[in-house]
Amino acid sequence: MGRYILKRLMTMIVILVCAAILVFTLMYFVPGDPARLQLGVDIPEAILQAKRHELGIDTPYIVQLGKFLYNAFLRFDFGYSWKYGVSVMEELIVRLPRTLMIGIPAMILNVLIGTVLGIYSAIHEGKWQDSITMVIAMVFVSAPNFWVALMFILLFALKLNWVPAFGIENLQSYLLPIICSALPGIAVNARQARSSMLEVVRADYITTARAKGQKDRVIVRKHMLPNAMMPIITGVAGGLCQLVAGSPVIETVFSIPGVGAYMLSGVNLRDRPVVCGCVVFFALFTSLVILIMDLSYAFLDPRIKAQYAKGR
Amino acid sequence: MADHSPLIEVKNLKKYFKVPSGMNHAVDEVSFEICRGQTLGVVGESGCGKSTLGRTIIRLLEATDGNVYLHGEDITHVKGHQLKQAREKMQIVFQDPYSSLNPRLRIESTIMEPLKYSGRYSSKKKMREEANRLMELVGIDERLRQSFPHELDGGRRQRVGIARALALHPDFVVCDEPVSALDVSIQAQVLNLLMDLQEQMGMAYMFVTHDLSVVRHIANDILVMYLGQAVEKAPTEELFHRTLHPYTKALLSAIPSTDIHKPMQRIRLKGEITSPINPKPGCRFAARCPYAAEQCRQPQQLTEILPDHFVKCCRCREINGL
Amino acid sequence: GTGTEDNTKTASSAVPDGTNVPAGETAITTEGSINDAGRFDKVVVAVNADPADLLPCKPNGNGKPKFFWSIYEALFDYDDENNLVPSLASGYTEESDTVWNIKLFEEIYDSEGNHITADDVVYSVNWLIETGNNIKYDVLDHVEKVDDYTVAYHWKEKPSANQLEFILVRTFIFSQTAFENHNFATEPVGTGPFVVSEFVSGSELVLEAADDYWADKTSEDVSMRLGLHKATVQTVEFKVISEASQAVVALEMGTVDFCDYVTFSMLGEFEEGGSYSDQYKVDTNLSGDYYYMMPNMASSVIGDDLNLRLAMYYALDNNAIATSMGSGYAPLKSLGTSYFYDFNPEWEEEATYVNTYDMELAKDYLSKSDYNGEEIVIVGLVNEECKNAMTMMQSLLAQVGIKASIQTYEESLMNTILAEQTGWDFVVTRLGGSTLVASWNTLFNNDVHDGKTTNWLADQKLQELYETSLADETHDDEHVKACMDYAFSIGDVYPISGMASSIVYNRKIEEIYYREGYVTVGSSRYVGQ
Amino acid sequence: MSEKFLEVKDLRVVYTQNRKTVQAVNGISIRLERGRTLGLVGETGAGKTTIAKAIMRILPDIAAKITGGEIWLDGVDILKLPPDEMMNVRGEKVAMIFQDPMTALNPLMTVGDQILEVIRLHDDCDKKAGMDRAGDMLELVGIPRERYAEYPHQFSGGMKQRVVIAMALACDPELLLADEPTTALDVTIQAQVLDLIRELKEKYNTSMILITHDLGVVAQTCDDVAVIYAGKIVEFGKKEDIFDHPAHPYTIGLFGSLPGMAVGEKRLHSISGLPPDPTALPEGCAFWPRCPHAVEACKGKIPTRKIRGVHFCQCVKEKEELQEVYSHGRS
Amino acid sequence: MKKTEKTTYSLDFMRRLLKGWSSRLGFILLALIILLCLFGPFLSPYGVNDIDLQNMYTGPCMAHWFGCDAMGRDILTRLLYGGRYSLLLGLSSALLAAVLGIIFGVVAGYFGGKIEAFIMRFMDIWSALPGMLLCIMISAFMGAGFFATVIALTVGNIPGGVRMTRGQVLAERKKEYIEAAESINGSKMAIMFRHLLPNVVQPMIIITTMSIGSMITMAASLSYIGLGIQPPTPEWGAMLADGRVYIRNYPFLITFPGLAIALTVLALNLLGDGLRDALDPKLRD
Ligand SMILES: Nc1ncnc2c1ncn2[C@@H]1O[C@H](COP(=O)(O)OP(=O)(O)OP(=O)(O)O)[C@@H](O)[C@H]1O
Ligand SMILES: Nc1ncnc2c1ncn2[C@@H]1O[C@H](COP(=O)(O)OP(=O)(O)OP(=O)(O)O)[C@@H](O)[C@H]1O
Ligand SMILES: [Mg+2]
Ligand SMILES: [Mg+2]
Repeated sequence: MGRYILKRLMTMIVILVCAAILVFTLMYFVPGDPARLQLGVDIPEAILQAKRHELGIDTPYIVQLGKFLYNAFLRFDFGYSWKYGVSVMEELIVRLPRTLMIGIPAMILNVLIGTVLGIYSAIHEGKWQDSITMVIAMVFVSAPNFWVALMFILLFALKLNWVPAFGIENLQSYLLPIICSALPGIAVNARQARSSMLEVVRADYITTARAKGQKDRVIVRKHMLPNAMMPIITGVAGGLCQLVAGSPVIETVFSIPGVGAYMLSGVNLRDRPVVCGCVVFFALFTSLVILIMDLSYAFLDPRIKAQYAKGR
Repeated sequence: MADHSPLIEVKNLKKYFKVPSGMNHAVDEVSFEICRGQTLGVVGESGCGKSTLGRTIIRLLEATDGNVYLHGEDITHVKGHQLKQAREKMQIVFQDPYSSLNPRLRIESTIMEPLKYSGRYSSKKKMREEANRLMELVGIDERLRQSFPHELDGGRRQRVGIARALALHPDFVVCDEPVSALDVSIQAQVLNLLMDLQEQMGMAYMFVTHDLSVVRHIANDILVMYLGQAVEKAPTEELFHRTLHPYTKALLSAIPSTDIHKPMQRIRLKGEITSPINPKPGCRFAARCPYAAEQCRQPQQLTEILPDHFVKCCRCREINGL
Repeated sequence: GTGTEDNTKTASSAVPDGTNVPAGETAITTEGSINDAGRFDKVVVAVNADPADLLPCKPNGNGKPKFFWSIYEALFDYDDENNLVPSLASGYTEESDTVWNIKLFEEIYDSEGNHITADDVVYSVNWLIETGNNIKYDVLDHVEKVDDYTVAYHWKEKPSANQLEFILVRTFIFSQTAFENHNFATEPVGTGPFVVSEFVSGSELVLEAADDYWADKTSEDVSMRLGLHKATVQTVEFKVISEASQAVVALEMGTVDFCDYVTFSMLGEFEEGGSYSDQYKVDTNLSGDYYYMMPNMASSVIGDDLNLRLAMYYALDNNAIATSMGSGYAPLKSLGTSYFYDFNPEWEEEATYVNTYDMELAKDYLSKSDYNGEEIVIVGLVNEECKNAMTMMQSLLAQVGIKASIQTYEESLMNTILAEQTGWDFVVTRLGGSTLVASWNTLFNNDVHDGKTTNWLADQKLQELYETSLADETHDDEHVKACMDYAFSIGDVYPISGMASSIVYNRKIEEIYYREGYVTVGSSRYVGQ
Repeated sequence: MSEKFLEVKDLRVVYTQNRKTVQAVNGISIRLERGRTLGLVGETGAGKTTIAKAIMRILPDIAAKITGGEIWLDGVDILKLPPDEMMNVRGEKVAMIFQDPMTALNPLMTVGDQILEVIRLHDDCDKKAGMDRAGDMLELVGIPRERYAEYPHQFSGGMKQRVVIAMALACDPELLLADEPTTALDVTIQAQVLDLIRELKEKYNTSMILITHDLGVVAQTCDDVAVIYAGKIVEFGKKEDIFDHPAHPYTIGLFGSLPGMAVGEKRLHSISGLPPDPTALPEGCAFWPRCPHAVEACKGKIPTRKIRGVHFCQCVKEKEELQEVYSHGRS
Repeated sequence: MKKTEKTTYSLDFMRRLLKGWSSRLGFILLALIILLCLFGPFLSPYGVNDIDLQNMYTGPCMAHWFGCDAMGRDILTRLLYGGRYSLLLGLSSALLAAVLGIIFGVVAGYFGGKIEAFIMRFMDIWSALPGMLLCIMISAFMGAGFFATVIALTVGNIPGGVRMTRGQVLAERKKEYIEAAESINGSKMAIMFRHLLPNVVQPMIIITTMSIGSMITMAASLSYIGLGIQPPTPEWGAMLADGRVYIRNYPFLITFPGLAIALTVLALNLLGDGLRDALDPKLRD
């Protein structure tokens, strides 16, 4: 198992490096002159040239790439923002807690509420409880979450004045962003959990358990849940990645200076160090989530564990 | 049966699969030959390599070692046009009538597929005519010709599979458990059809099955396999009357007889089939064999104990008192 | 480089048409009170851009100007008439045309108690030059210490008022010792009346009035210094709220006292008669910024085809465009606004393509042009007003049969776009300056791309006319007009609208002070002071 | 001895699927005495599993519905039992061995725990004792108790089937429903498992219903045989009655289509046509479209004829005619 | 004969598809939206870019059912017109992503070995960057505009399709009809595209239907953060982005475009659910 984890970690690093190369290349060929970005329009060429030299962008692509990779992966340094001149890593460290302040509670809500609702509706399959839950889930799957966020701001912040509309002033101001980030995930998870539960309901070993005379409640807990867990985990992990990917939008809507908003500002300004830093960071996060997901499969399912033990 | 030169000849055929924990000796040193109009029954338990053998012969799998001769011509490694020609002469009918038909193709199209790929037919109309002839041959109603496989029952689907296999008039057909997924009543229809067709067209069959009563009914010779190896080979009646290999004996005795008045003499085997992955050189049945002895650890040879009756057991004569 | 560069003015002087609501008329319902030190308790200011760092440089972007003057100080300030008045320097003597001796106050201490001397001035100036922001320092040769409180500035040539601004009024002086011991990016140590007590990048900045601000304790005569060098508030909190709509919400909810980027469409709530007018005042401040459009002279479609340009210009209706941009914009009728002292309102009377909207004429020109129906790419700023203006322009152009597509970019990215000869045909953006001619630098100065202007025009005559109008001796109506007329005659620029910024502030602020066009909230006058 | 232990009276079950009604069981009556084994034979989809599940009352809630009939077990109509009492019946009085051992075991639970679960549900014992018992059960079916903590995927098919058997027998049920317990297994393993079931049954004097479509298995294992066609018992009798004197044309056809081990002739006697569509069963006898002796009366009501002793047959033909058919079928 | 068979098959399919109330609702809603977007603009008395400064910020009223925006343009007209963009955007990028995903997936799944390893590793790298982030970057790279947005959305969504198809192919490849096709000398191309493809597209059809919805949402998000379709194109997300400034005073500016997106996506999702039920062999008789 340990060897397997190690192997997976190595693959993850390779993937990360490749992803970093991809992003770097993309951003390298994005039109835009960083020197002008900093200095302005009416600047003579000589000064621009000096600035380019200072930023290290007058060297060939491959040199820049090498330097970027070296710094990013061996020294954990993404360089300095072209626009602001601040260390990207430091900025990320400052901003990370804010993104996590939204991401982690949203994820927990996702998992708890989504899964519980899904199971609830699966148990009541075909009854009105099921229909209502699924209709609501469907609505929240469909509505774009930034729009829902705007509507919530309109209602809860502007009309009812219950919570602040934006910013990271106090804990209340995280309330709406968390809810808005969590909603689509909850809906998706609920649907996922329901369908995987339904799949399990029809499995033969459930019939076996019933044939033993086991109580329905216990069957759900002991037999159905663990077996339905895998697709649910997949769903949760997917939701988590979605959460990360959605952070630029949600952070824009709520004016939260998190990593997502940072990346977006970097994209808007073609600020390569910022974009590369944020994206590598997000990619790391995503890969870790997937890794944890895979490992939890092994934890939950002896069959998969056995495969790993064989050292595939 | 006029022609007695072998139609298909398999010599020391081996097929190993690479698996994470080693080499799976799915088929190991199997040899036999089949003549025109003859049927070789291949029996054995699940996973003993029956299907793999069939597939390797008709070149769906690449042989690891050994040779296959079709009409005396080595086709083990032919490529391109020669392979195409060889395949037209060898066909297969699959076990599972549900998965062996493309669910998206209408029955007629399924049967027209081989005609199309063969390039023998100049127009679609001719192909359709031929397809209709084939469907008539295997007994598929005209009204079903435009339907999809899922609209058909297992027996009819198996007929479609047979029609497809026969489309190019092959000389040799591998029947890989063609009836084991069917109900008894349907099974009989299909078996009858296969026998009728053989009579009409004179093909050679390699009939793979685990059902000994079926094989006894249809086969001229029987090859018994155990863990990738041929352990006994004899003409059908000979095998049933003079069973020599301990495994074949156990196998025959294990079949529940429908004769309620004859109490069964069951030979109980210990344990289960062992894994074919990296097997030890000796007799592979030794672990379950009631007669296992020290010499069984040596590699075994398939020897002709009685005329036309081959057995792979060093204690064979001893056990049977020959 | 096109930021606001106007002078230090007070609110009353900055508002030309008296839209300002006189203070103290209505019953005031604001909390907060004056403390023992005579300071108001606390004021919260919304800022739309994250300063990212607090280093004493690049004061022009990122919302820094809104508070920099409270933390750091430069040698001089400009007064209303653009004269240098003492700040850290008590005065200067012109030793020669190219050497000025600048005299510092002798009792300057920063918030850590470091004594600021000539060495620190030299260090500060050199640091700034070294950081690469030396673009505006062309005229400075070097600085050197004469004695502890005197620094000699050596010029390459006699500096003009424009050039002095960056070097003397916008270069902050700080202590070398402090700089070496602290990371100024997050914990700056300045000589100003405020110190940073909390800084959360991207979120908030809290300033606290300095207890031992040197100017409060000095024995020297500092009465010449401007009123903004004092702390009238104990705590100033800057909150980053990037969206104007959210800033409005914050104002309404009372979490913010001051905001200077409220969109005009939303001002109604705060103006007289609006539901929040008893709590807030609105101050409209005509600024030196204006929107203009500029053709890409390197583009063969546009640059070679004056008729097409003229056709487009005549098809545009500045009134309609300004309306679409919102109430903070007034249509331009000439190149510049009456905000500039060197602008003559009579110019607006003339019939140019700027203030003539004539579809027939436009169609006439169009038929004379080589326009073959292809799409003209107009790039512009990404903000709401600019997008609206461009949308309006697009539909006006469509009326005469010119197809235009719109692309928008962040302001700083626009710089890069403009540096490309291809990919755009017109640019809509804004510029500003303290004088009309100063603002023309971006338009007419052909020093940018090897003797070409920003829009890739290499017109020697225009350059000469521009330089003449800029030179101190020939800076008069006649020359300025000549330059402008010539630019119009070759269709090199199309002015769109002038901007006014609106400030919404809590009535607890009685009178606001401006510095460089930005309000220095911490030094404004509060109720009860 | 002739104690009626299980009596199913006119049981009817329907499934609803895609708005279509599948008539899976159409009036089945079964009588089973203690200690005897009844074989249910029939083709795929004849309704064999459905009968067993109905007796266990574990038909899928939504899709299936028992539309009529009674099931008396030891003097109680279990269809009328409240759910919680039914729970005590399941596993303790009636146990079931499922068709497919590969899927009948929960892949995430150790095999031992799965046996333990049923023991602790019905015997009031502590965990330790329960585990002991589960280990005993494993050994009883020939699996070393050391393998208690292994997971189903670590077992071969035959071993899994034995675990399922151990689970079914863990609480000494009085009635064992074995639903094709060996179809998924190889011949040699099948023989082992069948031997095991028979031994255990004899040891505990359990009654058993053995469901299969393999007539060989029936011949070797059962006392009585019920031949099911389209949800109805078309012929019932002692094993000897059915095997030696089959009466119903379907039964005869069934025997005819077996590739007999001893028969010399080449062609098999197949039943022509196909099993009926359970959503649209033909009127009257469901077999008449395939029956070589069908007459007009087959479309009407079909009488149940007693042939001899407990040998019954559902066919319009008279007893004598049936016997004639029989001899005809044999020739 | 052939024809009637075909129609009954598709009729049967439609019947199954529209069995539940939810998929029926989705179908009707979607049909309505499509019809409105196709023909609505012709019925509207206003032009999509007709600027009317008299009517700036006019709220919903008889003349302007959904009100007017900051430039006095009729929101309803813009919504109808913009629907074409949104739908086209969603459809084309979903289709493109699906087609590419299927091709790569089938190739990877069928050939296996090195080709598969290469494609799949590449997808791993690709999907280490969550779709939306990739979209954001591609948008930045390509610049704004309809085409760029389609590409961005497509690129961001290929890996999912590849994985899904490959999984299907792996399952399908084991089936005997593929071997049968090989044994009758079917070429690799024929096997991949005549035999495998039709049998693996079904889940992709469902996924694609649903992903049209998510593409519309994503496109709207891109526009919302300023990277998608440019003004004055009335793409729904761009309308939302334009309107958000006025959330306080003129909430109808964001309510209606948002509702339009939500309803369209809802319709697509309902239909997708219906499709799944209709196509899923497990639920099929
Ligand atoms: N493509 C393959 N890759 C790896 N191993 C294989 C492959 N095909 C078959 N095997 C292995 O080869 C052995 C023989 O399999 P084969 O399918 O030939 O058995 P069989 O006798 O036909 O069994 P059954 O009666 O279950 O059909 C088995 O152990 C099987 O797992
Ligand atoms: N859950 C279900 N929903 C709908 N129809 C069902 C369901 N289960 C079984 N059926 C149908 O009921 C009929 C009887 O099924 P049953 O499983 O009892 O047959 P069986 O005799 O056990 O067949 P087999 O030999 O294949 O196990 C069949 O037509 C089957 O399609
Ligand atoms: Mg096989
Ligand atoms: Mg069954």
